[in-house]
Amino acid sequence: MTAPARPRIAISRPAAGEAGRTGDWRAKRPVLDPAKCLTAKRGDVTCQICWALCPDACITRGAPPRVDLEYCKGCGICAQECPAGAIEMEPEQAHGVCAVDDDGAAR
Amino acid sequence: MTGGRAAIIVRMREQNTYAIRWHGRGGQGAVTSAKVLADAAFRSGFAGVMSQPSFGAERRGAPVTASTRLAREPIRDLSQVTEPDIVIVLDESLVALGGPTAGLRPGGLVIVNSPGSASDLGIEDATVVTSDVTGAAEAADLIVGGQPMVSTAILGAVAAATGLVTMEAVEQAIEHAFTGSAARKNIEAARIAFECTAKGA
Amino acid sequence: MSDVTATSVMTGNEAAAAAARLARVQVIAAYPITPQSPVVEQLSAWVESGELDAEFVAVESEHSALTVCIGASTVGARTFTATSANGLAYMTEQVWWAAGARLPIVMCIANRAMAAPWNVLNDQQDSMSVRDAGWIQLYCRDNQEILDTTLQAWRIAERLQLPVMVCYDGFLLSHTVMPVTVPAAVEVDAFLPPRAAPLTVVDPDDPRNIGPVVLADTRADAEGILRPGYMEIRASHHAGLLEALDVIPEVDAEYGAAIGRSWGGLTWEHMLDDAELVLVAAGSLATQLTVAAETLRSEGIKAGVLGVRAYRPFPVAALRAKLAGRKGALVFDKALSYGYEGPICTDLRAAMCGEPDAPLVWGAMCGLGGREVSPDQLADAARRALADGHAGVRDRPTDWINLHPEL
Amino acid sequence: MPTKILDLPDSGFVLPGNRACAGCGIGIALRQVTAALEGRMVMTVPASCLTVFGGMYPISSVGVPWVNVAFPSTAAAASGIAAGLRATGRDDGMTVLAMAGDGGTADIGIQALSGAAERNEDFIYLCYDNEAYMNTGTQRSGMTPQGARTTTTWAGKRENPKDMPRIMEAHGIPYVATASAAFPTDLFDKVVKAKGIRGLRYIHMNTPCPSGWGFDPKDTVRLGKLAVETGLVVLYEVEEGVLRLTGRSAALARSGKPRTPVAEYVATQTRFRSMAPETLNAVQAWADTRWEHFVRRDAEPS
Repeated sequence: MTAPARPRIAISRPAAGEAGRTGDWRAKRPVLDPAKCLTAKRGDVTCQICWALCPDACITRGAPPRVDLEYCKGCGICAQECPAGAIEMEPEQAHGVCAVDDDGAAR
Repeated sequence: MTGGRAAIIVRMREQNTYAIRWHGRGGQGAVTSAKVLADAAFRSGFAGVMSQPSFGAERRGAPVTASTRLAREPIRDLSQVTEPDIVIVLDESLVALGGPTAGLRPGGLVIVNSPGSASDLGIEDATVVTSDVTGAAEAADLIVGGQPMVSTAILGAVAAATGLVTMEAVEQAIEHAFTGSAARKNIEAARIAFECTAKGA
Repeated sequence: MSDVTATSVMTGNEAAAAAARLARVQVIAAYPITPQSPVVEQLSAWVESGELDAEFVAVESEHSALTVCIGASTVGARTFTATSANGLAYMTEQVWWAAGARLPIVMCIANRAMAAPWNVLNDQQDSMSVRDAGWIQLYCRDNQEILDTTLQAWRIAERLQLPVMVCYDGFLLSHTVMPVTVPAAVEVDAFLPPRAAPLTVVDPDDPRNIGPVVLADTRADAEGILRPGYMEIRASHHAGLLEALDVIPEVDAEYGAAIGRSWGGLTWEHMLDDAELVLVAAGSLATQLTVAAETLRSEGIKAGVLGVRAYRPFPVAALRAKLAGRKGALVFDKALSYGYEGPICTDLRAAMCGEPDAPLVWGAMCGLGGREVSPDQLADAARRALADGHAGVRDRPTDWINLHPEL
Repeated sequence: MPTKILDLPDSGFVLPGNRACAGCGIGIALRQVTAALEGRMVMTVPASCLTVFGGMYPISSVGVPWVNVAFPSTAAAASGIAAGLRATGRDDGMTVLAMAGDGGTADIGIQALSGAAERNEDFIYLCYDNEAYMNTGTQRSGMTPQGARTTTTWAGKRENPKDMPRIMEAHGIPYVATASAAFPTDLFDKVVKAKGIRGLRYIHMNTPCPSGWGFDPKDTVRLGKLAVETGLVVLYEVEEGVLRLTGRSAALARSGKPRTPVAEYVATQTRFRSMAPETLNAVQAWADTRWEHFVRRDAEPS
């Protein structure tokens, strides 16, 4: 095979999901409780700390803010920093089928 | 446990080489798993062992793969395993993405870190073994940076499901790779996973 | 710059600087190193005086000199730098980057010996050592050719989106005066129009990421269209160098039509027609070989000279055509691949390998670190090679000229 | 008036689904940096975590012009880009932003950066300091704090980090600031201010790294804030030689309340797990001295 004569250079165009659906990376998902979220309670845009601190640009501003679960990696910063404690990180998957008995033996 | 699995292992023994592919996520330690398994296999009598990562810049959480080959003779093929006899999945969510079953030899063996049952994974034309390796790591208090570390624990499941390496060799290999309390916890996690994984041929 | 063509006596460095000015270069970045320094001293003076409308970036190292050119060339500016020896070695990382990024930068190399030990005099070890980096390399035989080749270099570079090194021998040309005809600005402007749009796109309204990580394999873009992997990009780079085998002579001919001088394209020759023994070299050494060849002719030896102007791409077809049917070719290198032989010698042997009427190819080493070599010594080397050829010597080692091995 | 979170623009230059680790501080910061410059910018980035963040060919994760360059060359590349834009008449309204990690800034890149600063080149240089070579697996850098274990300082680094902002200040450039990825509004304001200044503007940004420092990704912001509370990271800006504490550091200084002990900060990260008590004392003393220095300078009449 011969080499192409047209000059090829590496030059990328922007698009979401360069690393794929990074929501797959997530072990825990953020779940917002509208009863606690300041913005949701007031019904207008206030606070927005979760939006400002999301490193993945996965939270849309609003009342309440919305999380893009297709790309959210589940870091949990939003839950940690929410001043109202309105976001819980819930496991994507339950474990514990193989637990250890009190005597240390596996069952 | 099943005649099917025994047949796979027998066939692989006949061909005298085992191609294993690992699937994990960045930060889960698939590369470490692959290295320690190679060491354990060497200690179990394989003259030819090879483990290599797929080189990239994968970050914590991103899908990663690694390749292991075990044989009675020295290994000369350093290409990535694309047609595995055995697939080991550290993170169940990867199964749905299709990577683990790509190129899997018909009737191959798939070992998945999952608390659920094998039949729920929807993998066809393969023998599937599940093991709650994350649960084992949690039970051994093997938690780093808030995450249960499954990289060594899964070796117990691999030893149980394949019979290719002895648990004793796995423990020696872990001891070689880690020190002090880290080694102790890793061995404990692997032992728990070994105990609660269905035994293969 | 003058509106009329004028001839004056100048050094090789001054000829290079004059070419950069005539080319209306937009960004110059350089760091001093002997024997290149006068090039950028001259350019900085012209920028300060307003005679040259360009950005002059007085960087803190050669690595940064070429990096500034890379940055400026990426956003579309015509750029120039110059260096020598350790300066070239220090910027080597960026030499690769500039070529891999397909940036039409022109860099003059005043060829100088590599340290250690320190030596500021001429050989060609510096540029020969980066021959594999993906630049076009042209070697000049005199100061006129330096000026003309430097002007041609931008034309070649911007046509192929590849950087060009214009190499000339330190001191032997860089600091030696001789008459040089400087073409009128209007003629050069016609030959070398402003740089067209670059391959790179630097536009906030069409944002792109230039030179990111490229995987080994091909990969689809967001629209699902398969894009090249690293190897396809390198293959395209190689194809660009090979295309230069056509473009270099074309541009040389275009320059001839516009300015009135051409330099032979890929190679040049002297008394080659009926030559049985061909003396091969690059740069000013080849000019000296013409004197040696004439001496040999006076003794009845049918000698001729083949000058290598383009070393990368290596003009395989041209060399084969010129050397077919000759009895012997003696290659004089001013650089060495330590543990093997001179680089031009190796390349020529490889080019001739398997050719049905290939001459015997011999190698000679000379002029390292500025060691004087006279036309008589070159002729002596030719006589020794011929004698060995007649005696049927097979594995003839590289002949080190004017060496005192006992010391 | 400092910008409030609700006033931050919703710019969208940083795209989701990028290759950064979960909880990476760079993402928080880069959103504000690109927003502050309104995308009218050319970024230049050396080999670093940010290269990976930017994405692999042919897809980019950030919607601004971005020029990748070799590791030591960030500031020289930015000089060249700025010169090239001027020479081609495209510099109007465009900011050149060089963004490099701590190794690319304080170690391999310091020569080019110092040269550019001495020439007062016209660009913003933002160092995202995650305190080690994170892209290559957490090897020590000149910015790694004393006592931190890295893969080349298994027993903990023996030396204090370079004081990079003060090194830059010594070049006499028009603007030097520190920032933290955990304080996006403070960072936003500093980048906006820097945008309006000509010459070399240097911003040094503390950037917590979950995988390299050894903490749960949810704590990136918490630990970034904690670093400021201890005084290990001091938020300030220097204009024409006059230093002013900003944001939380200014509030901390005004409050007169004691800073959080360094011990509380180091206890949160596995990299400090085997830190000896005397090392901790030394780091506390180092932080105290630095804090007093900055508070004193902040109080000086301008």
